[in-house]
Amino acid sequence: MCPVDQRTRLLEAALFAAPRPLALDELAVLDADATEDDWRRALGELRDHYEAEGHGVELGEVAGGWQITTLPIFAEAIERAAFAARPAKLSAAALEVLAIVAYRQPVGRAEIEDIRGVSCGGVLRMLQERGLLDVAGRSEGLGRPILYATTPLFLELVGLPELSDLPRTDELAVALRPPQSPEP
Amino acid sequence: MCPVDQRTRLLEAALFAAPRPLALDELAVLDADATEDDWRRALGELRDHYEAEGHGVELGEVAGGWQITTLPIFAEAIERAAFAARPAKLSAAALEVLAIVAYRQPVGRAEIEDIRGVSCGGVLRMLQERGLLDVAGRSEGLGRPILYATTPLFLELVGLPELSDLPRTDELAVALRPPQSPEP
Amino acid sequence: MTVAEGRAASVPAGGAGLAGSAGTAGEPAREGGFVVNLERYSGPLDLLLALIRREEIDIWDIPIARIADQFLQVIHVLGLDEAAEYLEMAARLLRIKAQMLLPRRGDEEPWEDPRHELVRRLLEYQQIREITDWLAAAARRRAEHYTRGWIPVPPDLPLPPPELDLTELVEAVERVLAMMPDPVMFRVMPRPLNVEGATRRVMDLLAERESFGWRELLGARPTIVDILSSLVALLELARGGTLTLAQRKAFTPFDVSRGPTYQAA
Repeated sequence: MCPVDQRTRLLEAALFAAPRPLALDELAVLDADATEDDWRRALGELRDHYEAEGHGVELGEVAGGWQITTLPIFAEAIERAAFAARPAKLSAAALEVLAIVAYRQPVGRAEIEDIRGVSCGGVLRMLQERGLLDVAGRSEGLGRPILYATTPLFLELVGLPELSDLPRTDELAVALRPPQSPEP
Repeated sequence: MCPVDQRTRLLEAALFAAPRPLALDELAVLDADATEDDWRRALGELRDHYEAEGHGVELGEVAGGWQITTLPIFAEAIERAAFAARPAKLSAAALEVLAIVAYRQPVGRAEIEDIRGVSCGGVLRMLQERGLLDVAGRSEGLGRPILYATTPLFLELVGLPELSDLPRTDELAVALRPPQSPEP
Repeated sequence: MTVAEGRAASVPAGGAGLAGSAGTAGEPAREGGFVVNLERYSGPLDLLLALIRREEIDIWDIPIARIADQFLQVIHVLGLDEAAEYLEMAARLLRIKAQMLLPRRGDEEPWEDPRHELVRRLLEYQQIREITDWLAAAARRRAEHYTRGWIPVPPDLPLPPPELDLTELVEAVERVLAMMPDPVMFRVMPRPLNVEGATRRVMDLLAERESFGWRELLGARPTIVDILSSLVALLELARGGTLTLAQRKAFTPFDVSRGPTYQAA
């Protein structure tokens, strides 16, 4: 057994939980009784422990701070496994924007925001990045706003041959139309 | 020196790199030569190593997978240092809805509102957006209402390996408890 | 009676959820179109349970008159007496109270306790509260375990296509429609007809002449509103016999003549 010091354990926990490298002077908050030298010693002990015990991680100095990272020799295997993300699900907000575009395309951002009553710039950008929406042109209206439409990938994902195969197109396309100002 | 096995080191690196608990069958991709039993052994070895060597982290089973987390004894110091962001806390209403869905899933909004005696459209939406609930299908009933179920993220939130680890309802004191003195 | 004390004494640990403080125990309910401060109670059943606990009442034998009075008093004090859910519960309590006062009809038929359904709901809700407390405690324990803060960005892999299915999409449409203040399927433009003005014009013309072609009613460039107003005025007057309408020849405009009950204004 080669147990490590209590302060080293706290250091490991803090470095693990922190979303960025931690600088030496930031560690002070963790334990008022410890000096910078104490932390230096703890960092050394943790680094040595990882090396000696054969871990999958190491302690490195990056960007002016300290961070635990996985060993490069395992990078390929981890990359292959691609655990990075769960099969991405669209948020309720994203689905709603997508639904409006699907039934009302081509449609501008203002019109979508009018229907949902909230702004949706971020959602539109995300849906564009995910390849579900694309710019379909510009409206003739004031400022010539960008118009959005769904992509072939969208049809593929919902398993439809054509846009006209969307359920209840007639009814929903009308219902989703925002209130128009009365004709003069 | 108490060196750990090469596969255990790979396991540690993978668990470090993954943004969520990894299930046993997901580990298979890391090393084609290893069986599930091999991975079980590696998981055991890593857990024992963390315990024996005095680390700041531990290996736990949650949401159908395995995950490295910091030890609770260090939570206070990490919280104080504010290195890590905590997800926003849930309201009592949100927890009540989660409790109902956890035990009755798949369950529709009407049933949830019936049990709580208040409407909960907004709460359901929020829980869906936070990924704690998901649409699980539609009921055969009138209007084919949407049915909700809990997600793996819900299990992570409450730190449970499986839904079956929720307390059985007959273990709960169903009868009303006598009045209790106020919490300190 | 202080409501705050009643609440504090009656709700077991965890009632405040993950927040751990009473201030965030509830969230404002906006469902009914107005905002209600529900900080103390997560609903009418919660309030009712709190009253029952405070009074140390046997749940199987609730003194319904007393509890109903207290319920009304509390929702009034808390300003909840406009919230539909609380009012509904108040109405239910008063109905049960009334039913309890009805004389029981001997032993002709078994007496069904009108409180029964309420007790069932209270017990069911109480169980949910216990589970909620359990979940809150579990989440608090879990929150002491930090997961890794820094997750390496995966190498520039193309994002996998998101999960999406048609049912979800249509559900989203339905949510959008529910969200819209007034989903408009057909828009009807209100255009006020000026029947009164048209009637005056008809009467003026009839005062001048016994008979005239109906188009004389209309100006040079009549709008659809003028035409409809005139037609409605003519039909109304014809019904009362003030005038008669006659078409002399097929496909020609009809003539308007004084009718049997015509009286000059």
